[in-house]
Amino acid sequence: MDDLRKRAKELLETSAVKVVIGYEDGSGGKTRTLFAEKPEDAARLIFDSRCVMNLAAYVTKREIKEKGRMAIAATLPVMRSIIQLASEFQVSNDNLLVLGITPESKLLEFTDLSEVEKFVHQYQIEIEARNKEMLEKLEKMTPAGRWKFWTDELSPCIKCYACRAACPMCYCSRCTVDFNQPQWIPVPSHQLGNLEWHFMRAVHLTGRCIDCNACFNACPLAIPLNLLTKKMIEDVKANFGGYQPTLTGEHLMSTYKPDDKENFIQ
Amino acid sequence: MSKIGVFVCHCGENISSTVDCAKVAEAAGKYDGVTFSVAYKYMCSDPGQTIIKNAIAEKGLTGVVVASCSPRMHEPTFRKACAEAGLNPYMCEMANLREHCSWVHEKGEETTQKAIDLVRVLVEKIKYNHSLNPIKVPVTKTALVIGGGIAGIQASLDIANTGHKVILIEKDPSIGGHMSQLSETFPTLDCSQCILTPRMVEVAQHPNITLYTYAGLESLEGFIGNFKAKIRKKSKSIDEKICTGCGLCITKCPNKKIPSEFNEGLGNRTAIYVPFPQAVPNKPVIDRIHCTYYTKGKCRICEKVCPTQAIRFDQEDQIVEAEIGAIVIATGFTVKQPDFFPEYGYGKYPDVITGLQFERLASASGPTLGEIRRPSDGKIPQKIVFVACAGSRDQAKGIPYCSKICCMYIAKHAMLYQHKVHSGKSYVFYMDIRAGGKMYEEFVRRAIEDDGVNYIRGRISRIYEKNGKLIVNGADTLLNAMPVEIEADMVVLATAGVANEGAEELAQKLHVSYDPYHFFAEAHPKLKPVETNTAGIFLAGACQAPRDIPESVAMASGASAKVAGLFSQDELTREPLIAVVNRQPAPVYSSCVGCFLCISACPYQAIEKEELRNRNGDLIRSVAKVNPGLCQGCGTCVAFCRTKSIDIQGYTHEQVYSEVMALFNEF
Amino acid sequence: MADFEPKIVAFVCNWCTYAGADLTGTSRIKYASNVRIIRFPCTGRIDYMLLLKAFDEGADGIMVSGCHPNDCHYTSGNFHARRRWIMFRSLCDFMGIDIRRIIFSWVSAAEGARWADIVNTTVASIRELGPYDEYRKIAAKPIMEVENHG
Amino acid sequence: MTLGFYPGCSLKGSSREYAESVVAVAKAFDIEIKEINDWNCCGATAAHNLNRELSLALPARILSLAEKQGLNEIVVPCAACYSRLTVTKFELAKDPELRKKIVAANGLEYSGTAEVLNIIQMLNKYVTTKLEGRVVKPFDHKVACYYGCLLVRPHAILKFDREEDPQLMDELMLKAGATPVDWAFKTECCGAGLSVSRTSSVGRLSGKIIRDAVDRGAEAMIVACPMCHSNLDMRRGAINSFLGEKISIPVLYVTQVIGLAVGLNFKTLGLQRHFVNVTV
Amino acid sequence: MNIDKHIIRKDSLEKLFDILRQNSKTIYAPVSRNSKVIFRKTDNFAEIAAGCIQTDISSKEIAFPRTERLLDYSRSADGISVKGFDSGDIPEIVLWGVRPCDTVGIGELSAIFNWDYKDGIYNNRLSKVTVLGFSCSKADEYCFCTSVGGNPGNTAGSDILFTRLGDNGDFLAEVLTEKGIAVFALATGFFEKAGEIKKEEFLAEVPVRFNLEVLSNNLEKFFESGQWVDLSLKCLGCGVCAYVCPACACFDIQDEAHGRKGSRFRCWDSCAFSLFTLHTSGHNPRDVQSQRWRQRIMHKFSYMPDRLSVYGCTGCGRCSRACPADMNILESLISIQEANV
Repeated sequence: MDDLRKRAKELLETSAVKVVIGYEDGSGGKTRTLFAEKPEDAARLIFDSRCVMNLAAYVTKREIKEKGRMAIAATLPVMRSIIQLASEFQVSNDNLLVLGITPESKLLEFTDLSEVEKFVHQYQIEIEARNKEMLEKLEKMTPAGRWKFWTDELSPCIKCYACRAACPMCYCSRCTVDFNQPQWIPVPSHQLGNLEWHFMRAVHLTGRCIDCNACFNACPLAIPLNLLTKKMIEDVKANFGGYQPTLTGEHLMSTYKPDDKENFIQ
Repeated sequence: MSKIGVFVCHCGENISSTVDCAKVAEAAGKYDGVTFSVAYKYMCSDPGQTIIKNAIAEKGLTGVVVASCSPRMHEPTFRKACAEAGLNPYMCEMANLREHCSWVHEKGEETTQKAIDLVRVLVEKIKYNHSLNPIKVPVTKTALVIGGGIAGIQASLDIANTGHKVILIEKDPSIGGHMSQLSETFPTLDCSQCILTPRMVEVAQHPNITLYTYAGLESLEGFIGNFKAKIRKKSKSIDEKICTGCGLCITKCPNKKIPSEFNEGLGNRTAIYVPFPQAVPNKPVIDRIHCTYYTKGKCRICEKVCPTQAIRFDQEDQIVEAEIGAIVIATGFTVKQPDFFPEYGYGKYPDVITGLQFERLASASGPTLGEIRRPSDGKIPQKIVFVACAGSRDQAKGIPYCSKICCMYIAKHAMLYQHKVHSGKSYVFYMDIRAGGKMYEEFVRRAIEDDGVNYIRGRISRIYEKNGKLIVNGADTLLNAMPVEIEADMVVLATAGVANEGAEELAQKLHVSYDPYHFFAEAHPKLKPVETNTAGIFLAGACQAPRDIPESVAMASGASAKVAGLFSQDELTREPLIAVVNRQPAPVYSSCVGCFLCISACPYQAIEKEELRNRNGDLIRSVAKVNPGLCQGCGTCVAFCRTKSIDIQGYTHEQVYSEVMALFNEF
Repeated sequence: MADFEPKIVAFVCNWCTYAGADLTGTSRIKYASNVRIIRFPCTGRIDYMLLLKAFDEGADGIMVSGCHPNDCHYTSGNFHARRRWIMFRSLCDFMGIDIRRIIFSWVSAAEGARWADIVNTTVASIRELGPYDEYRKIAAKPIMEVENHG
Repeated sequence: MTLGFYPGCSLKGSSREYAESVVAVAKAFDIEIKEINDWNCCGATAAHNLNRELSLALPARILSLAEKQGLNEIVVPCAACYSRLTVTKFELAKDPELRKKIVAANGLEYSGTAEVLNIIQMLNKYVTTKLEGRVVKPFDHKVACYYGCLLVRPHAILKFDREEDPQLMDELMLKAGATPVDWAFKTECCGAGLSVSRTSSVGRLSGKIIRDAVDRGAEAMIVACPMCHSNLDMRRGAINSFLGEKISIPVLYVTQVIGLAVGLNFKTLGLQRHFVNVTV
Repeated sequence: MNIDKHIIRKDSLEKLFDILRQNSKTIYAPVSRNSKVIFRKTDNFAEIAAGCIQTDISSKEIAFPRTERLLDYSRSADGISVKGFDSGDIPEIVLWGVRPCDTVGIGELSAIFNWDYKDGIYNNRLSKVTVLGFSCSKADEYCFCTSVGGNPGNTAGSDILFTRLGDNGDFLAEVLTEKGIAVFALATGFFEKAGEIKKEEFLAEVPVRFNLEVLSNNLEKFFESGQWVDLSLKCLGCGVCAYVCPACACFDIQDEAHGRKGSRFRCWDSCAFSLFTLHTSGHNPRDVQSQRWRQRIMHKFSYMPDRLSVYGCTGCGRCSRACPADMNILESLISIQEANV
């Protein structure tokens, strides 16, 4: 990833950006996020198959934004997140430069987000086969079976909100669970509290989640909560013909089509 | 701690006959925060309202729940009562014990229990009600009238004469509408043009009226008193200021074989044309679809001959933006067109025509200068058949309704025919004669008795042509369905009156609703016949249902009165039941994160971005803001907002939440 | 389940279904008394969380009803609602929440009789299904049993 | 591909040539025609005046048999039979109770899945597209397409063509090389049911039809219903005496014309069976 | 009491387990679930994930549940009735297979819950628990118990501490408390008197990574340091670290009302959440993540020792293992210790 390091170094030297967000070696053979602010930091940048964390989660964080214009080493999911964030006015060309990394881990130069968008649109959001199978398995179950599956799976949830923190789309300064007049979602991590928290999360990510699995990777209990968002992605495909984050244009769930299916409505 | 009063109404026996009102009042009295509860025979009566007012005064109530009929019925009544007693009207809620309970269930425990539940729900809701103040919005005292037929003309004049500005837009090159096509009018047989054209001229000359012909509504934003209309003025390809209307261009235009819309295709016009001699404005337009220059790229003869060089081939459509306070829709109707009656051979046989075409034949300004002649060979028909209900009152044709005007104009047509063709014989096939109206029945009788029109009660099964004759097969139901066959020279179909093409689209632009037949829907069939469900938009004439001239004019004047009433105030007050994006003290300012998805969810473009700035004026961030003028209070944004930063007054999160809690728990 | 009386809440819009239910009343059409109506300005206002709350608190069935497409008093509130319902239902179903207990309908201000029918059929079908304990249960369980230690 | 075939009484008797031509044409376009075993009367004309359930049970049995024999599409050349079968499907679909009753009466499963095609529908679905390519002997005549009453009515149920001014047969004839004339009696009553009881009425009713067709220069009348055919053809005597002149315009089945056009032989199409001679 | 050392053969361990079960003890032990190992109620010895370095969630839940129903209340005409916590509901629990870094944590938690107000519920729960600790024969780069005064064979907090004696799989059992003796008494037959055993030889190597003294001294002057930002920039602000920690005791009180009835809950909370210190006014004394990270470290290594004379960290390293952003507390501590302030 020398060209990434090289580019990052330039950007910092010319102070075209104040910080480059990328990956560096972390503990226990893991990788972690690097915020390169000095040209020499760029040398620490790495990129390999271990770099799966969705760095887009950082571009909405205050202490990082306050540093000034950011550059971000962005894999496809990260780029998707960024486009969605831009369409929700959370980032813009003024404060973010994207250093794209192709699935073939080639470095890409983007002058602005619209180019990123073009690139992103070459690829459809596709659920991994393994998870597709899992979805199908669940769909084949009886509702009672699914109910049991989810109440069991969600019961160990300790409501640490790592899934929320790791998700680039969960940038809200006040999450619905933190809204207490009224307290829509029970705070305690009892079964109901857990069920409704994860239900709500899935609803809010419908038409926004780009399936990066950050939530699942962050979960200290490896709860398969990403199946919920994946299911939403599949159903969006089935009902509204799929979804791609776009800079402008309609948001899937804040729009409608007069001919949306209504066979379930009497 | 709230002090809530609960007032249970017997509604005579309407409620008390199935609901134990005393028990309801007693139960309500036990709820937290309820300091007063009572049942009474008629809460809406004066003494009833007095009970409420006194309770407010004596018990210092902070909220009032009236458990009686539907709020859609009496909410204003009771809110007013509360206001008079010094309680904010929005601290009053109604539990619907009548329509939703006593009238729909049998007497018994369950029914009373339901009543108790309904009351509890409202008691809990009202604990979270807030005092609200009506929203005041200014009124732009300019009316937009859409459609320049008789209804639109009448409305424009009436409004203009109250001293307010009017913008009248008409899609055709001239105002006048269908009425200008008519020959004589029933039941007086006075010439349509003669009574209409003076009005048309008056419109053109009225200082308060701005007239845009060849124009349509592009888009509409805003709300009662404060609409913003975009009007598209289609290019007429002439400079109206310079054009003198001399008509030289028309005489010289080589393209003379275009079927004239005004003459319902029975006559021709040129590519540059005025639809009819008395047109207002009386200046030509170029019909770019047919004009040789626009189609073939050469000609420009009109340009050469024009003495004032008024022709503008490069002229473009113009978008005029206007601030509007109220709107009158007067877009009229149309009649069913060819291929709708294969069994009648309409469109196949030239001598089978519509009533509107007959008007043109009978009109002095028509293609035959008022002589009734067959379109096919120009012969004067000796036998003519008029078919009523051609399409109307016919499920199979998808038009179950009665087109209303046909019975009368058929009688008129037959009469006119008899007057013009003394030797002729005319037949009218009808289902029923619907001549309800002043002098109407008499008029029909005249046709039958004085002018000897043959009225045959029965329908036509088929019309076909044979040796130049139109064979009309039908049955006479008064002679127990005896088959009737008439060899006619001409057949006139009283084709159903239907909504205009694109009525639906216009309705959606205007945010007004329409009925299954795409006629615009009135707000109330009896009590609000000229209002729509959208405040500030009114209806006149046949765009709401088939109407004859007097009715259209009456509606127009009615709508005008509504507009004038609206314009008589400088400010409007609106229900404050609208959405609000929260604001909090620094450093939070608002829990809104500014994703602005709500903007796309809002049907009224009522949500805008607001830049929050600190003392030094530097931008902190942008958050959503609801424009109280534009918001209609649907709450679509509220349910959509992830951070729950938008709430809607009258249906707040806390209110609806507490209602659900109240429904399933004891309080 | 004959003796079981389902608790059903109806979330309806003010302009169509609520008015329609008023018409049922004015037409004196009798129907089952299990349903309690809660009034909203528009189906677009109906928050999906409310439906879950209703189940938490003990609803056996839920009705959601508003204006027919194109009839919305706010022109598109019901369209927005409909799209959300599509996804809401599929998520409920995926998590095993019994969607047979959530009945959606369009009822115009003129369809008083229709409202009565829909209520009656809904009550009948929910009675068939019995009380919705599964959902309530997880709300009620004491801690030591469930929430802790997986 | 295989099509179920319900001939009904006429095609086994007075209108064998219709059956023959249907089979011949089908064969020519490699459509296997499989007659429903153990079929019964459709109950046309008589039954529904006497007893509604009977009038539905009879066709229902036919449809049940078809389902049982795995025929999910059946061609019903007789317009009357077509009408009965289609109406039955419609009635049973909209009234489950009634359906239960009928099923019980017949003691046969009925799911209503079998598709019923009248002859025109069948031709349009499987022949029309290939037709033009196959025409060897264009039927170069002016023809009056006569649809009769049952083929298009009641539109609400049949949903076939334009109820008052049907066109499909005309289009078919064009493809077969003929020139359809525009005439007035396409769907007029020929007096079908009265053929035996009041032959003179048939003379009058069918007479008008023939008259108009001839007046408009038709050289042949094309029909898609055995009833129409027998009235216009077999009752020519009565017709001529009503018209007071001898009119010899032949009456052909739509299938016969197509047969001729694609070069099938005269006899295979049963053209020799007509009362009014057909000369080609 | 003086420690009483025994040997228990590897096959007897399971027998001990069964006996405990027969004596109607509820046993919680490390069990793997999805790819993780957590303490769960189990009746099946085979299910126990014995080999793991450590469970992913600490054992503190046994006395300090993530959600504790403190009381149920209901209001009626005759006033309010409260059904408080009933210690009778708590079963006799045996906590099996706990690591010393968790058992030490019990002490640290207890210090917090008995600092001024004595927390009845916590103490009650704890009193019902018998702790069977297992020393560590394995460790990884995240372990640093030795740097905070612990060690892989630390007996503190255990009622009996088992130490695996090499590959033959036999265990040294140190019976440490009355509760320990009670267990011992149930199965005396399985225990043999132990001779001289060098326990240390069988324990995992956990190098000392920093000097606690120096760290504490530095921290006193480090509060205003700009370094906090660099140390915490990648922190995402979730609560994992606090929730997996054996010594984190912060909680939040939540009421759930259903009309006249309702319940009060005590739920885990985390100083990493921005809401943790948010005032109603909107003011937040810990406005940014770096301040929250500072709080976490200061609390564990400065405030707690000052106030409670125990550290708030057992060096188990869970928070670092679990952190989705690979925030590594050890690294922070080392760099603070190395900082010249």
